[in-house]
Parts: sequence; C-alpha cells; structure tokens
Amino acid sequence: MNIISQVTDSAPKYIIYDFGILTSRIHEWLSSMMNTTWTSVVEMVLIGVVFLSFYALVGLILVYAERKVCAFIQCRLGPMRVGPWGIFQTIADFIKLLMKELLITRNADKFLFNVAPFIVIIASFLAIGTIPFAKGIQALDFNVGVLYLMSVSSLGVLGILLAGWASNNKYSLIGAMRSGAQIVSYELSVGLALMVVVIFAGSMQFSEIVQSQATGWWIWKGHIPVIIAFVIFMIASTAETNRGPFDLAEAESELTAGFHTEYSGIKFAFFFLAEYMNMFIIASIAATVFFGGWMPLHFGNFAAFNHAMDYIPPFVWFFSKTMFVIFLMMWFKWTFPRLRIDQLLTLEWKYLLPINLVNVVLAAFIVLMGWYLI
Amino acid sequence: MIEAITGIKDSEQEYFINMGPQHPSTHGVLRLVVNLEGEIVKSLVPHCGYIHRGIEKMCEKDTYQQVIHLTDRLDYLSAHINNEAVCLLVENALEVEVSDRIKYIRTIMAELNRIASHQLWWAAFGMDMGALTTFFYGLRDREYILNIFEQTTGGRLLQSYNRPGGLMNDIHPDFVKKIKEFIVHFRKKLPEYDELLTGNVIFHNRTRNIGTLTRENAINYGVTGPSGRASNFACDVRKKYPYSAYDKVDFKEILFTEGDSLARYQVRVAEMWESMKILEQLVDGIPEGPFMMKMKPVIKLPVGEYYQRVEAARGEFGVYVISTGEKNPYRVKFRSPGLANLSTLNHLSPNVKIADLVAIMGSLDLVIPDIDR
Amino acid sequence: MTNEQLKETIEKKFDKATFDEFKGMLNVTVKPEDIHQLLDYLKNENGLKFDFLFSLTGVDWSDSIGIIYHLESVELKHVIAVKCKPESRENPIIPSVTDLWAGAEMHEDEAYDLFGINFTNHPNLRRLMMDEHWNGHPMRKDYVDKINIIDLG
Amino acid sequence: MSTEGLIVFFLVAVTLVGFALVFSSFIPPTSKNLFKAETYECGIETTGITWIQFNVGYYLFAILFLIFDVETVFLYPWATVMKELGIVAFVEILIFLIILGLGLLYAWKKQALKWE
Amino acid sequence: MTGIVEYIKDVFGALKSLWTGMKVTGYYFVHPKEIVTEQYPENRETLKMFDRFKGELTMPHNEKNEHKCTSCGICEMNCPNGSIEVISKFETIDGKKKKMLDTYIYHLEMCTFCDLCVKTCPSSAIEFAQTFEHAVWDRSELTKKLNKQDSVCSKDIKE
Repeated sequence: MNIISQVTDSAPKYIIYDFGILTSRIHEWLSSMMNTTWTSVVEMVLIGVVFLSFYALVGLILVYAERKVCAFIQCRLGPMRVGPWGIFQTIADFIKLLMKELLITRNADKFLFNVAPFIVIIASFLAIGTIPFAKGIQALDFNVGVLYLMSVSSLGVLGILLAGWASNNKYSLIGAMRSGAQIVSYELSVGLALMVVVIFAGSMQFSEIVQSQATGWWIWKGHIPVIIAFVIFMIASTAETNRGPFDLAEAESELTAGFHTEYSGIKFAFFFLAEYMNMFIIASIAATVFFGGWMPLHFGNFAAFNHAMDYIPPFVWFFSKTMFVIFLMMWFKWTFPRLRIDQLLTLEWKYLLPINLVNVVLAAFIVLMGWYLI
Repeated sequence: MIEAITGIKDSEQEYFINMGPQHPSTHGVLRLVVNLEGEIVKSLVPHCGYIHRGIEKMCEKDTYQQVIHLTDRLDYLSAHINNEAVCLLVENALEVEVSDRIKYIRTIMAELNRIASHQLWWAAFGMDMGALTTFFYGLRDREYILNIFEQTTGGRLLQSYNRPGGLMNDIHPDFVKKIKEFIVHFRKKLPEYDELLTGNVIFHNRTRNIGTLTRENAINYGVTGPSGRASNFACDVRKKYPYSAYDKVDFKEILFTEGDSLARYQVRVAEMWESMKILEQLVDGIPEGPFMMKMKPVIKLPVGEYYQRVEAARGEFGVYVISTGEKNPYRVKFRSPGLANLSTLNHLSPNVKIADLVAIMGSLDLVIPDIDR
Repeated sequence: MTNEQLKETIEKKFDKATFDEFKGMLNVTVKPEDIHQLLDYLKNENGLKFDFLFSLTGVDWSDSIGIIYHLESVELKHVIAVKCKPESRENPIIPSVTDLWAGAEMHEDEAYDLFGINFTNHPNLRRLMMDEHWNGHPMRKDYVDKINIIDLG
Repeated sequence: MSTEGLIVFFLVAVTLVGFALVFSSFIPPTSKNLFKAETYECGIETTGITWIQFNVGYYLFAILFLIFDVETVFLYPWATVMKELGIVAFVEILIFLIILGLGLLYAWKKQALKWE
Repeated sequence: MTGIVEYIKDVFGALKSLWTGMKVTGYYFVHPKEIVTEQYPENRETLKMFDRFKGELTMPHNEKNEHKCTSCGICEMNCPNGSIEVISKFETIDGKKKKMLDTYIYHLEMCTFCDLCVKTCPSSAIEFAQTFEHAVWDRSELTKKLNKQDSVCSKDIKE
C-alpha cells in the first residue's frame, strides 16, 4: 500500500505502519472540499463517532470476556445460549437493561442521582482519548499526558461518591464513603508508579513514551525499578477502578450492592460499562507505559526476527498487550478475597507509598548512573 | 444542619442498618439490626423467625416415623445426622439393638454429610469474604457426595434415609466404589482449598483475631461444634458419648486454642480430613446384616423423657422427647446448634467492622432454618 | 459423680427438691423461688461444676407450664436435668438464668415467645420467632389458631 | 486540536448518556407501585435518617493525601527533566523526599495511619 | 534494622501467598477439561436420574389397565403432610361387598418425598418415578389423579 512505501524511506526503519499519514490524507481530502471551520467540525464529528462506537464495542467485548474468563477459572462454561458460545450475550443484556424501567427512590436527591452516571461515563470517555492505539491514532496527545490521565480518571470516583450519597440508602452511603477512602489513597500510588517511567522516558507525553520504547520496552530496559513500579501500578490501578479484590464500594456480601444498590436499568448499565472501560483504560496505560504500547517486540540484534515482528500491525501489538493486562486484572479478581477498609488503607500507606518513594529514588539513581539499557 | 431538620442532636443520632432478611451474607432470612458508627458496629440485635415453621409443634401431631422427615428440614445441610438423632432416641427408648451394618452405614452417611456441609460452608465463606471462585470449587466437590446420596437414598439434600430401627433402603451396589472414588478425588482437591484461602495473606488478615471467643465464653454461650472446638472446648459428642460406629473408628478431635474466625475456619478444614479418615476406615468393612430391624408398624415409646445427643456438622444436635405412651410424642424439642452459636454474635460483634461481622457470621456457619425451626 | 451422689449432694442443700431418675438421667424438680439458687449452686459448687447449659426447654405439662434445664459439666462429665414448675399456668414466672449462662438469653426469649413464660431479670425479653404483635403462645397445648395453621390431626 | 478534542469528547459522552436516559425513560413499560420507590434495606423499612454525620475514619488520611498529592505534582516536572539535569536534580529531590519520608514516618509513629 | 528485614519478609511472603492462590485459578483457566458444567436442556436425552431418585409418586398400571392398589388407606395414614387422598367405593362382586379404589389423589405440591407411603404400602401399588421437571403454571396442576380411567385392581399383576 501507498502508506507503507512512503514511510519506509522517511521514518525510522522500525515503523512500518504510520496512521498519521492516513489521518493527514483524510484531513487534506476534507479541506479540499470545504473551508477550515467545516473541516474541523466534520473531523470532530468523525472522531466522536469513531470513539463512541469503539467505546461501546470494547465495553461489550470486555463484559463478555470477563464472563468467559471467570467461568473458565471457576470450572464453568459461562454464557452459551445467545449466539455461538454466547457471544451475543452482552448485546442481549444491553437491550434488556435499556428496556428496563428507571426507578428513583422516594427520598433520593433526584438531580445528583441522575448526574452520577454522566460523571462516570464522562470521566472514562475523556480518558480514552489519550490512549495511543498506533502511531497517529491518538485523539488527545497532551504534553502532560500522564498528569491529564490521572486527573481525569480520578473524576470517575466522584460519580460513585455522588451515586452513593444521592441514593439515600445506608448501604450505598457506606459504599460511597469507602470509595472516597479508596480514591484518597490509591491516586498517589498510581501517580508515583507512572513517575518511574516518566523519569526513564524523560517525557509525560504518551506518544513520546511509546517512541522511547522503540529499542525495547521499559519493563526490560528499566529492570528492577520498573518491575516494582509495574506491580504497584497493577495493585493501585485495580483499586482505582473499584475492582476485586478492592471492590469495597460494591462489596456485595457486605453492602448488598454498595453504591449502585438503587440504580436500575440503563443507569446501572452505565456504572457497569464505566467499570469495564476504566479497566480497559488502566490496562492500555499499563501496556503503553510498561510494555511499549503499539511497539513490536524486538530482541537486540536478531534483525530478521525484529523485522518479522515489524510486519505485525501495531493494533495487534497494542490490543494483545492490553488484553494481557486485562486478563491479569480478571485473574486477581476471581482469585482473591476482598480486603477490609482499614487493610486497604494500611496497604497503601504502610506498604505501597513507602516502597514507591524508595522506588522513585532508585529509578532516579539508576538513570543518573546510566545503568539502564538504551 | 441535620439537627435543625430532625430535631435530633448530632450526638444522639443513631445509625441503624438492617442486615437481612434479604441480605447475601446472612445465608437465609436472618435479620440483624446493626447499630453503626461509621463502619464500626456498636451493637447488634438478631431477629429470627422469618422461617419459623413450628416444626416442634408439628412433631406433636406426627408419629415417630413421620418426625424423621421434619428433622431433615432443620439443619438441612446435616439432614442425615438429624435423622439419626431421632432414630437413636427411639431405638434407645425401645431398647432395640440395631445391626452393625446399620451402624456402619449410618456413620458413613453422617461423615459424608459432614464433609458436604463443610464443603458448602467453605464455598460460602469464601464468597462472604469476596473470593467468588471458592463457591464453585466447593460445590463442584460437593456434587460427588450428593450423587452418592442420590444413588442410595433417592434424595440429594433431604434424604430421610434413616428410619427408627434401621434404614430405608440397603446401600446401592456402587456405594463403596463411589466413596472410594470420592476420597481419591477429594484428597487431591482439598489442598487446593488451603492454597486458595488458608494461606492467602488477605484472607489471613481478614480473619485472624476477628471475633475471638474464649473457652469460658464458648461454654457459657453453649457454642458447640467446630466453632466451640476452635475455642478449645472439647465438645465433640462423637468422642464424649460415642454412638453408632464411632467407638470403632480412630479419629482426632480437632482443637484450636485461638478461638478467632481463622481458628474456626481451620477446625472445619481439618475436620474434613478427619472425616475422610473415618470414611476410609469404615468403607471397606461394612458387615453383612439386615438393613432394617424388626419394628412394630406403630411405635409407642414408654412413658418418660428422653434426650439424645449427636454431633451435627454445626455442633451438638439434641432431641428431647416427652412421651405419654401414645404414638405421638407429647413434646419434642430440638436443641439446635445454630441458635446457641447465633447467641454469641451479640457478644462478638461490638467494635468490629461491617466486613468483620460478615466474616464472623460466616465462620460461625449459621443455617437459619436450624435456628428458627 | 454418679447420679446417687449428685442426688445426695443436692438434697443436703435443697430439701424441698424432688428427684426421679429415668434412662440414666437424674431429674430434679424445684419451685421457681429455688430455681435460681439451685442453678447457681450447681454451676459454681466445686464438686458439681455444671457449666454447660446444653438445652433449655419450655414444656406444657397441661397442669403447669415450666422449663427444663439440661446441664453438663465439661470437666467432670456428668449431666443433670432440672425442672421448674411454677404454680400458675396462665402466667408462669421464672427467674432468668442469663446472669449464669449468657447463652440462655435467646433460649429464654424462645420459651417466652412460644410458651408465655415470663422471665424476671431478663435483659431483653422479646418474641424471638413470632411477630411482635402476635396473640397467644403457639406451643401451649390449648393454643388454637384457626386462621394460620393447617390442621393435620 | 487538544482543547477542542476535549470538548468533543465531553459532548459525545454527555450525548451518549443523555440519549440513553431519555430513551430509557420513554420506551420501557412502566408501572406505578408505591413500594417501588421504597429504599432498599433488605426488605425492611429504614429507621432514622440516612444523611447523618458519622465518623468515617479517614479524615487524617485525607489530609495526608493532600500533602502527598501536591508532592506528586511537584515531582512530575522534576521527573521529566531528571535525565538532563543529572546529579543536582537527584540530590535536591533526595532531600525533598527524605523530608517527606520523615513526615510519613512521623505520621506512622503517631498512629495517624490507623483506621479508627 | 530487624524491623526493615521483617517488613521486606512481610511483603515477599504476601506476594508468595497471593501467587499460590493464583496458581490454582490459573491452572483451571488453562485446563478446560476440568469444566463440570452440565448444559441442562441440551442434555435431556442423555440425562438419566438414579433409579431410586424420588421424583413424583406414580401408580404403575399394566397393559390390561390394572393396578395393585386395594384402597386400604395405609399410605394416606402414613403420609405426614396429607398429600395423599384415597377415595374408595364399594362394589358388589359375586355377592360380596368389596372395597375398591375410586380415585387416588396425590398432591405433589405438598409432598416432601419422605418415601413412607411407598415403604408401607402392603401391596406395592405405588412407587416413585424419576421425573423431575415439575414446573407448571398453575398450582392446581400439581394435584394429580394416579389411577387411570376405568382401571381395576388386580393383586396378581406382575410389573
């Protein structure tokens, strides 16, 4: 294809597929047809539609994947009825939830009760824009990408807090309070764990972080501090997304359903969807930062092997890495018992935070001494 | 602000929350009215009776054979052991000596039932703690036992297999083979239980030093069974007053001294091993003999009062019968282990968190129909 | 201690108590005014040490309504049944033993609920099984409830 | 592109939820029932009010969080330029982190990191 | 210093215990052979209950439309829940008045499957069938008449 041949002479050798060219072609084509304002309007509508459909698709796939993974872990088959191997189960569920009556309890704070699902969805939707799926496929490429992502992703918990508070249900309220405690704690660890890679990469921009891993992923290149950071990031981000074993805000054996006890129909579905999208976002960030994002796997001097790897499209690399991390998170959830609220805080403040601080210093030291692979 | 709305002073506001009757972790329809301070339980009042069926009253109208099927429905997870208690009571009252075959089969069935009960408890306890996978592993292994039950007795959960004076049917020809298969299977799977929960650091921290019951309190509250033995209270009726074939087998009474939720957990897991040992000793040597002794079609107990104790999966199960010489008992009382175990919840719950309350309830292994009767 | 010895020991202290033995179980029957003292004695006396109350049963003897306590000594391994028969059938009053055995609380609640036995000094006497506003005490022999009970007899 | 992109993403998310909510409040069958609007508390009516002041036990954590979150924001610019500045940056941040670490240690020793 | 060593030991011990648990679940994830799900409506043909399974009470009839019930009422007497009603009639055969079964009513909704009726039946006229799909739309459908239309009692029929 034209795209590939163009790239090979100008860009460095390892990038075969550059979607930046595709997007700029579309941009040129659009601007040749209409004036600048309309071009950008059409582009934005395009971006919105593409990401919306992507968002919905990922949500459906992840719910299905979770049900199958947990079923296999539990010696079950999982959904098998709707479609072959039950692949249309989530679509059926979605339609069912859409057709359910929306209930609001009598004493609820109706405005906040309705606002809460907006917040969780907005938070996850804003975050998904920063993820670099391939070279050139990234809607929002800020130079403070990591910071932006942290700030946006912590918005979601606000929705959970509001949902729990507005329901006027005692279980929901306790669930909301718990999620407050959780966000207060684990925000720090996510930030500090990502900081380790920022130190190595020397940039907070996601596209540059990916570029810096062209010669090798940070989890190899940065060895000990990055591995520690990855473990901490996995723990803390699982907590951030309110997933088991940190699902204290839901805790169905203690608080029946926690913050979403009173939600029904599509409103409940949005909380559900947001949880899975957050999982996807966290996983793709982990893939981007620690496993090189869409960068193919390269081994030192095996030129033939590296070249072969280059031909696998970046989408495949990105999604397989993301799926691996998502699988890890599912594996955690279906293995471990839930933590208690004080243990949750102990884990953060007495274990993750001190280790993290030491780890940041260690990473800085290693960068200083140049003991990492380039 | 709230003071202005409600007229209640901030310091006097009480936060009451109903756990149950429709709550996932009460395993039935128990209702706990919990007074909370934030996450911490200040006090707790259990309300029972949501599944009260008046079984004791119903027994007064039934013959002794008909009482059996009601005992199934007390602690449905140790249905077989409850049946056995009534049968032993009638046999002792009429001074009927049952054959060794009956004794052996009863003991095997009781131990299978105990394992099945503990498996379900383990499964549900893990689920209470948030580890949902344990539920399926526990039920998967329990299925083997239920199949053995079904093949011989025709019932999976409620068997009504024991009859005063013997058994309903003889064992199925495959009975021994299937038990041996089960033992081979379960000896492989039981270590997984330990790997999944017992050693897990989260589980350990959630249960250690939670709901500690001292030996004095265990006796004082009448807590029996695994929960009592976790507090070093040697309350095993199988050892104290051996019945059926328990005097012929060699097994350990599991005793722990800690008395916390973890100890209660460990006692039950260890008891599964012990029960398997009992099964192994008995299953090969089931003697020949009749499976039903000769009994009159209408059983009338001599005038008097009878008490029979057996060790059910949750503790000491007792049947107290006053007979006036009629074919119906005059008064039947079932000493349910559940009610005594529940009464400690009051004592154990203050100053624990909600999550701990769930852990304590799970470790006490409450079965609500047993409490309500 | 054998049942004979038990009988002698108790008789020395409580001469009004009546004794009978059936199927190896010693039964002691006392009036409500002595019951608490007797149980206290049984629990705390050195040679007796009946510290495990394994059953507390309400009984309707048709002429009276009372309680049977089944006691066991964990250490000395002997058992005894203590009966208490108040005079009044309509309103039997028995002192509570919750101060001796904390576990008796819910059993006494149950006896109150189903038999209508009033326990004095009970910390929180309430209906355990039935609805709070239930009329009557279902386990009494003369209790009739035409609406709720399917009569099988 | 970035700022406009933000607005686009925001609007798309709002439209998605808003449309679904509007759809869901008109299309599905509804039925009126007094008890439907009851708060769920395991099938029992709630006693007392839900929104009262109660001790959630993490006030101190919230304060600590503020301190450390600000610190993280401070650290990010440093992390970005750490490679270029070298030893100076390292020593400076080491001092900064040691002071912070001492603070955490102090809070730890003072039992502030204990849920009450 | 020992404090720090303990601390590090704690962390690694915890991680190790988590890994042990993950090994178990991971094992099952990659071993689909361990799956125990039975796909119920699909396996109807192969699904066979044990002979002794107590599904519902039936009264076997032979091809001549005969059953063994003599209408003695022992099963009704033994049933703890009153789920059996035996309605008998008197017929004069060869000049002798004989008790015959008119209708044998079985309330499946009340039955607790205690097996007392089958075990006490002196003529082995009733037995439990292995059916288990009892769900119906209306409770009254669970009240069944066990003897077929115009069936007669014959003590000597062979099963």
